[in-house]
Amino acid sequence: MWKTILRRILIMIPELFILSVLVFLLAKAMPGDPFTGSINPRLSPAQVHHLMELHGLYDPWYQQYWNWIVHLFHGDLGISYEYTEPVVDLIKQRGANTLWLALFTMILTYGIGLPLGIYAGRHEGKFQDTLVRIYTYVTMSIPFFVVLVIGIWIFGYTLNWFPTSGSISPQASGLGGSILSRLGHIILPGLLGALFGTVNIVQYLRSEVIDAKHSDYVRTARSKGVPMKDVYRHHIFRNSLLPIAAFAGYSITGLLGGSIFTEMVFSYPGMGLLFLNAINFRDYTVITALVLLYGFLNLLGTLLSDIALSIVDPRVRVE
Amino acid sequence: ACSNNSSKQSGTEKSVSLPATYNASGKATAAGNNSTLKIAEVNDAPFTGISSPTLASNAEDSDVFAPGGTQWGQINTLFNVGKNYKIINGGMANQKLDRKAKTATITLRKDARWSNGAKVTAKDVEYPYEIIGNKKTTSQQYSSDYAAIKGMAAYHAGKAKTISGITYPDGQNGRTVVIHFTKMSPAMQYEGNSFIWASVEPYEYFKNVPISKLASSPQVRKHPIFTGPYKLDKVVQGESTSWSPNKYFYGKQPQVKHITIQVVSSNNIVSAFSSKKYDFAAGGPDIVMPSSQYPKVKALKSYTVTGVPQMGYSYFGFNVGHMNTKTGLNVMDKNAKMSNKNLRKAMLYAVDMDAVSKKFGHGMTWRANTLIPPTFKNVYNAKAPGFKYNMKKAKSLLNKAGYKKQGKWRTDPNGKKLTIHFGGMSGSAATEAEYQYYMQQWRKAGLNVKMTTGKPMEMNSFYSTIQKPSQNKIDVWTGAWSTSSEPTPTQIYGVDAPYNMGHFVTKKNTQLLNSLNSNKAWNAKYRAQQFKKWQSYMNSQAAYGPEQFSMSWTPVNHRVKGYNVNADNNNFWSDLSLTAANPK
Amino acid sequence: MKRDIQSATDISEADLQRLTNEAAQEATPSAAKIMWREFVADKPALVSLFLLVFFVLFVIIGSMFIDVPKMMETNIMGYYAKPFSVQYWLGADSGGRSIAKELIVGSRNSICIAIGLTVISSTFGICWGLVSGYFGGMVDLAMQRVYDFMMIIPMLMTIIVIVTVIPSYNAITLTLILSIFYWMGTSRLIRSRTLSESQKDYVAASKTSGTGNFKIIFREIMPNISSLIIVDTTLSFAENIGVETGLSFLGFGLPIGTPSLGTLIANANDPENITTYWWTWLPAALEIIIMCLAISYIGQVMRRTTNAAQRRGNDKK
Amino acid sequence: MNLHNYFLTKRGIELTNATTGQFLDIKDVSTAFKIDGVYYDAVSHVNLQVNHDEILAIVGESGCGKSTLATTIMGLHDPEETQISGEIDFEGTDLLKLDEKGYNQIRGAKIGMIFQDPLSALNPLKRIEDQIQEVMIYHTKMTEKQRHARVIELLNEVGIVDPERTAHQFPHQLSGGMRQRIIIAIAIACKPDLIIADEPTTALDVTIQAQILDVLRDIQKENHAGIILITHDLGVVAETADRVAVMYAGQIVEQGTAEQIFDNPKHPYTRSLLRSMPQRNNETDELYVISGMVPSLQKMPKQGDRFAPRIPWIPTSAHEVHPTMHDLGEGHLVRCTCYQNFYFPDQVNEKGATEHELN
Amino acid sequence: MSLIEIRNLKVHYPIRGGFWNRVVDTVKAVDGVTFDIEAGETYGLVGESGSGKSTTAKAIIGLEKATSGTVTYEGKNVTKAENRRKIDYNRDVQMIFQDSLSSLNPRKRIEDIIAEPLRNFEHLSKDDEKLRVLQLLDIVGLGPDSLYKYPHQFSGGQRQRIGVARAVATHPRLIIADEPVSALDLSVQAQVLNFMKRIQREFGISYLFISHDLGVVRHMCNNIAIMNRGRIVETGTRDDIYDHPMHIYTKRLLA
Ligand SMILES: Nc1ncnc2c1ncn2[C@@H]1O[C@H](COP(=O)(O)OP(=O)(O)OP(=O)(O)O)[C@@H](O)[C@H]1O
Ligand SMILES: Nc1ncnc2c1ncn2[C@@H]1O[C@H](COP(=O)(O)OP(=O)(O)OP(=O)(O)O)[C@@H](O)[C@H]1O
Ligand SMILES: [Mg+2]
Ligand SMILES: [Mg+2]
Repeated sequence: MWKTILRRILIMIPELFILSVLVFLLAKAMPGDPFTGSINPRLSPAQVHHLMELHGLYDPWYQQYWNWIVHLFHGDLGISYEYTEPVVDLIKQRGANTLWLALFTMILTYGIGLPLGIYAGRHEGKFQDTLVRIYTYVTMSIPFFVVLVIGIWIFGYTLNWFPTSGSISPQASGLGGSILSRLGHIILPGLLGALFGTVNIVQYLRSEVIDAKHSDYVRTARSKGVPMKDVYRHHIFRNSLLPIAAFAGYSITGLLGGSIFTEMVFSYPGMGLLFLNAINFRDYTVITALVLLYGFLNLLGTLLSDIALSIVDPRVRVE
Repeated sequence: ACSNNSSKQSGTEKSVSLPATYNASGKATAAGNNSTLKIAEVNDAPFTGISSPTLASNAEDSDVFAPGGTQWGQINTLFNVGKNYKIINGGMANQKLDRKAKTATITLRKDARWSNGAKVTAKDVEYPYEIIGNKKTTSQQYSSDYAAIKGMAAYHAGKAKTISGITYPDGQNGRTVVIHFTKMSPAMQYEGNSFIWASVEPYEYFKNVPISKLASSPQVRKHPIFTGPYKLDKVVQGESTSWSPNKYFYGKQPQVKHITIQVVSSNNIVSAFSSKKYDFAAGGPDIVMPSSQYPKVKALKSYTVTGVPQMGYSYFGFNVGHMNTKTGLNVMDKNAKMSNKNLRKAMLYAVDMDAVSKKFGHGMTWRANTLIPPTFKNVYNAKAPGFKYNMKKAKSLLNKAGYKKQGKWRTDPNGKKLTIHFGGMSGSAATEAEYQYYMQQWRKAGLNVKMTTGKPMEMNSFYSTIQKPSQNKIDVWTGAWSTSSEPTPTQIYGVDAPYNMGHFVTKKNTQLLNSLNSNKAWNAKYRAQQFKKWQSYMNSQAAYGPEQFSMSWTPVNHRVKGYNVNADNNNFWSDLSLTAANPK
Repeated sequence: MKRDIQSATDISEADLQRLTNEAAQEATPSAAKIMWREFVADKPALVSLFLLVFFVLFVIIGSMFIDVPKMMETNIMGYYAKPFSVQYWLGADSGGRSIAKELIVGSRNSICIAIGLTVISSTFGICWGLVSGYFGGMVDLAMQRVYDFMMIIPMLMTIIVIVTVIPSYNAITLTLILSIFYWMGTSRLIRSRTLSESQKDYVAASKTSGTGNFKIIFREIMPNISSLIIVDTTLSFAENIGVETGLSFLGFGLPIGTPSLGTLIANANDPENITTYWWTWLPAALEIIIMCLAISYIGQVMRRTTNAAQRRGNDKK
Repeated sequence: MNLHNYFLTKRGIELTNATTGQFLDIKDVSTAFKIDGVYYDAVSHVNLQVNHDEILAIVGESGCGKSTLATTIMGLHDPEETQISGEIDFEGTDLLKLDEKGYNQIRGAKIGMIFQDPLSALNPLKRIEDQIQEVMIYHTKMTEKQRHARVIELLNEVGIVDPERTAHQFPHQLSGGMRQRIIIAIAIACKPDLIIADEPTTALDVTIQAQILDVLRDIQKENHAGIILITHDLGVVAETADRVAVMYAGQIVEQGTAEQIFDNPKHPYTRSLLRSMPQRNNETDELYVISGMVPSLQKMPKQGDRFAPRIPWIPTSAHEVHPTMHDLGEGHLVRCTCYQNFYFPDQVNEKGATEHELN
Repeated sequence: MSLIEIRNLKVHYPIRGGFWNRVVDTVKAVDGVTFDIEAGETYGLVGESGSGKSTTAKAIIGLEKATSGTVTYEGKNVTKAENRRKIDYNRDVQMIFQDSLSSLNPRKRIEDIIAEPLRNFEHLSKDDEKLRVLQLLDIVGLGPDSLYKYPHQFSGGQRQRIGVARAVATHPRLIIADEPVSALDLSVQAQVLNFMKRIQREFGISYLFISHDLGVVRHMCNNIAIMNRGRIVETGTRDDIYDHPMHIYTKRLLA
């Protein structure tokens, strides 16, 4: 088991390496540089030249890449041109925000999705099932951002129930106050995100439950005289829930991807917004760091899922 | 204390006139003043969070840290400003220029203190120059003008540890600083000039941080100190700042007990105002409220819209030359596609900027008539006619200049096919609709105009194309230019100006520009006259055509008293008060 | 001793035609017929199908009659014109452009992108999955590595970066860029099915009958997973319609001169516009919803056709 | 050589043990499935009895309704998709009248069932021990410890070598034979009176098959349970069964002791079936083939002998219009009168003597 | 000379695992099998599940690569794929599979299924091909109406007969039948066995007949080999094996 994990991690390294080269080259290929467009009457071309030199932007790409990767190994992702701040610090700040949001969304997603999927599967073909399926179809068909914009308009502005921008209210004070305020800021985006995230879970779980319901081991359980509700509890739920729970690792990556939309609509200063901003300002260091980080998280997610699955499912367990 | 001075301009048709001030009816109340003044910073990205004006490079930062200064955009500022942005006495320091000795003497007032209680010293006045000129600095402020300070060039090159031209007659911890120049400029009398840095940096507080690391230090990011009426309570990185009165402030104590400034995206700002989340938008004379939102905001019952003309304008640029990379000087090409003055003029006459402004600007923008924004009342040439829409004239100009129609399009005077490439940065739907309109009009005049890449260009691609020393991809473009409070246009239209991207150079132009800061120009009248002359000259050459002026505007909630963004109000924060505990 | 098999029977050439005819009459309905029967049995799906086909035709034919550059011209007078007027049935946007016309051309563009994307990515994914699953071993291992690598690439971000790198991109380049990132799901699905399908004896039978590998892959295995392919393609088509809209919303979709459902829906980027200028985005949003719902319905019916046990359209006796 | 004797020699003398009290009486049971909204009988009008200490084998072609009958007894059908009529008298209660709760008290406790596919019949995510204990939790008041002891005991009983270890394993870690033993252990955990074994050996190897049958026999001897053994393998039947019921197309066509069925088969179907088995003494001959196919549920004729189409050379007049069971004495029952006139086409001349000939 | 001679055939499957996915172990599915099949005879291969019967069959026909050992067909070594191609081995040796449903491509009509080897090995005109298919169907007792049907429309026995028809389409000399009747009902099984015997009689085909049903094997085979764990533990004529089993494993199997 440990060996498998270790091997997976070793395989990850070349993948990350290729990704890093790719990302680096792509970022460099973007037209412009961090200093174009910052038309400042006081910023002379000499000064721009000076800054470009200072940041090694005239070096050939492999040289730049090499410097970058060497620093990377020292945990230094460089300095953001736009924020003149170490990228690591920047990502720490924004990453924490995105992480909270993602975590909360995930909790909600599973909190809503699991019961709904089970419910639909249990009442397959009945009225309740039809309702749930209509919900999934409709949600699937609406673009995510439309839901976000409509959501913020109704609940944020018209009803004024939730804050509409930022991650914490400036007035929040004290530890309790700030935690509450942070929570307040992620409830609406989290809920809307969850509304979306559930669709897959509900559909998958529903068919899992239906499959399990007709499986032979359920028949065996019934032949033991186990009442139906216990059959659901001990056999059907467990067996159809576990694989889904194990796939949570994958869904983190999905959440992070969707966070770009959420953060944009809710002006929520997370990594997604940071990325969009970095694209506009050609903030290479931030772009490369973020893409690499997301790639790493994707890897981590798959790895976690695999590990979780092998723990949860004895059949996959490697002895 | 506030003059109700509206910014109505003559010369062009401007449909809306807005007050620069707002005063709520009723009295300020204790409940109101003890509550929180909520200010929205309209920006689509989180702010950078560099509180030091020397290191900051964008407007958002100076907005969210504004309560640390006496006015919008004036953090830790040394001087008070009078009409026309002229430096006057009465601020944290007074300035005395000695033309003969070529010195500027800056004297701090006795009670000037930082918000942590420390005294503001002469070293604090000098330290910004060290930061700006440092070899490893992240500051983007250094320009050739600073070389006028004795010893600055040596320091900037890393040859000297200190700047020899800055001296302290009563010691580093004293109150006086004398700056020695190699030459003096009339611009030094105005705020925002590029010779004398107008704010202080807390040397004692910063001294343990290397200048190269200053921008990311907690002293700048997390716990900065200020000299203004408010002290920073908390900064939520990228999102918001909160403030309370600074008891060490030398001037009039502010009345409002709490201020928060929070970033709001431009998409959401109107909704935010309609649900009364904010009292007004941050930025004072530089607010970036989109003009397309004006009609909706105007309709809000509990807000009154205030505004002042922006310190900037948009323009049409024509590519008439290139930059000699060896000498660093711009050169006009006689044979450039756009070198014909009449062609350029015709193109400017062919677009109806009045109509465009009316439809897209909702009265928040209006046709520009010169290349100096009207906010500089003393030097702005209000009488310049500009290029009022006249398609007939456009056509006749073209005909006269020999651009004859052959088939569908006009050819150049030599009978060769003429295709003009228009470049514009992508932006809102409205900007892009404007581009479409321009092209339509030019085509109506018979010119075959195409967009350079077939569509609006992304900002970075646009600038990397146009900033090349020599390029033929973009023949005409629209750009925007914002000025500091000292409007000398050398940086954009000068012979060695890198931002003279159309490479327009004439003897007369150079002469006029030089005259703006010549010795004679210490005479304000002469200076204003030369400014106006220059504006007329530029219009006559039409190498750069004025496009639009616009307003900086914001709704102000009806609980706010004493809102006044006029340039000569040096007590913006202290004058504010509130009549109710929540936005009305 | 050894007799020829040919002589073991006595069917004359003359009988051949008759027998063939007889056999043809007994023949089972083709897959298309079964599918059609399924649609007839499920009325909502039939309606969806008609709606979709009609709509796609309408949009494609309709857009032929629209002069796109002219349509995209700014008409200052029509700035945010309200809907239901003679000139602007569905109102106009900030450039005074007719929403109705934009909707038709935009739908065409979006549908074409979705179709292109689906065709390219599905074809690639199917081939990848088939080859990888059929050959197994080192081939599979190598191909899976590529797959793994593609999976770790943060898709949205990388697409955004590529879009900014490419100097002048249009609907076609956008489709190609997106295709790079949308084949993996299909390939995975097809691979796992191919793996199990390759284990089946009919593949071994084909091999012993002397059929070549690629012929086995595409003529034997592929028809057997065709149902999976059809369903997957249908569903990814529904999904792909939405892809471009998301990018357009973020400002990395199609350029403004090229209308699409995404650029139209992106008008809803501002809570105020949602209500004030509802006509700029609502029709496009509704269109997407209805289209996706219709496609989901159709996909469901197709899935049913492929699973004999669930068929409804059985000829009842 | 006598076919029955051939099998008998293997079985030894158990056959002679007299059967005792009957406790399961299936009376006129029909089970119909809903297909496209119409109900079709998969099992029609079946009458069967099972006694203690008896193995009743149900044989018949695939799809003739054996499993359906078994699941009907267990009450495992989805009531919304099936229609069941008749009466199943089990130790005095009519099973078909029980509600879910009442049934749950019988399932597992009084009736145990063994399923065909040993892999899918076990929950892949639960340890063997938990799956065996589950049945005890619902039907006994045993403590955790007692249950564990019983699990070990059971595993021993079904012939698992290392019970402690196996108890802790997951189904996928066991071989097919071992899994099938686990299922048997579950079925007998509460010492049920009736064990239904639905093709318990089809998925298994020849060698393991025999072992499993041995286990079943041992269990039965010990518990005095009645066993319904469902199979289509005549060899297995001959080896194990006391009585045999032959099913064809949802109906019982012949029923009797193993001797009666193997030595003296009456119904044309039974006889055809026995004749199509490869036998040692006629290896060069062609095997007998029953022509035609079993009609599908929907195409089942409403009246007449269901086997008639497959013996077209027997005139319609020989069949009954509504075939009933005829008692031939000593519990040997056969459906329809056609058996009296039945002969194999290749034995026309010896019409009357065919039966003897075969034996 | 026998029709086909198998000498010391081994098929080992590597088990990959460990850190670098190296081969850590091998499954010796077939571990040194030797036997001959004479022309026209039926050779039985018996053994319990997993003893390597199918693997042997696959190695002989070339679906599985032999790790070592040789297969000699009519005196020519056909262990390597290119050698098989040179002489018409692939055409002369055909296979019938256990699972009749899965061995017939469910998406193809019977006509195409039976014609497949014809199309690969013999290039006939359309009409000739159809005629041949009809003849083949006739041989296995199926009417021309089957031509356009799909496999799932047939009963198990009919399907297995279609498999037989496909196998004999190219006039093979040897047919490898891997448990051809194990999945069939008793009465259907009889049908298929009858056909196999008939075809053998008529065309002199040899069979390698794999089964675990002793009754069936005895009915079909002249010579029998008993396999256990990849090795042949006993060979002999039918009577030898059934009447005087020598090996303990054979005895257990027969018990
Ligand atoms: N749930 C069901 N719905 C509809 N028809 C069914 C259902 N279950 C079984 N049948 C049909 O009922 C008939 C009897 O099936 P059953 O499974 O009882 O046969 P069997 O004798 O057990 O066959 P086998 O030996 O293959 O297990 C078959 O024709 C079958 O197709
Ligand atoms: N591709 C493979 N990889 C690894 N092991 C295999 C593979 N194929 C077969 N084996 C193993 O080889 C051994 C022999 O398998 P084979 O299928 O030849 O047995 P068999 O005698 O045909 O059994 P059955 O009666 O179940 O068909 C088994 O232990 C099996 O697990
Ligand atoms: Mg059954
Ligand atoms: Mg096998």
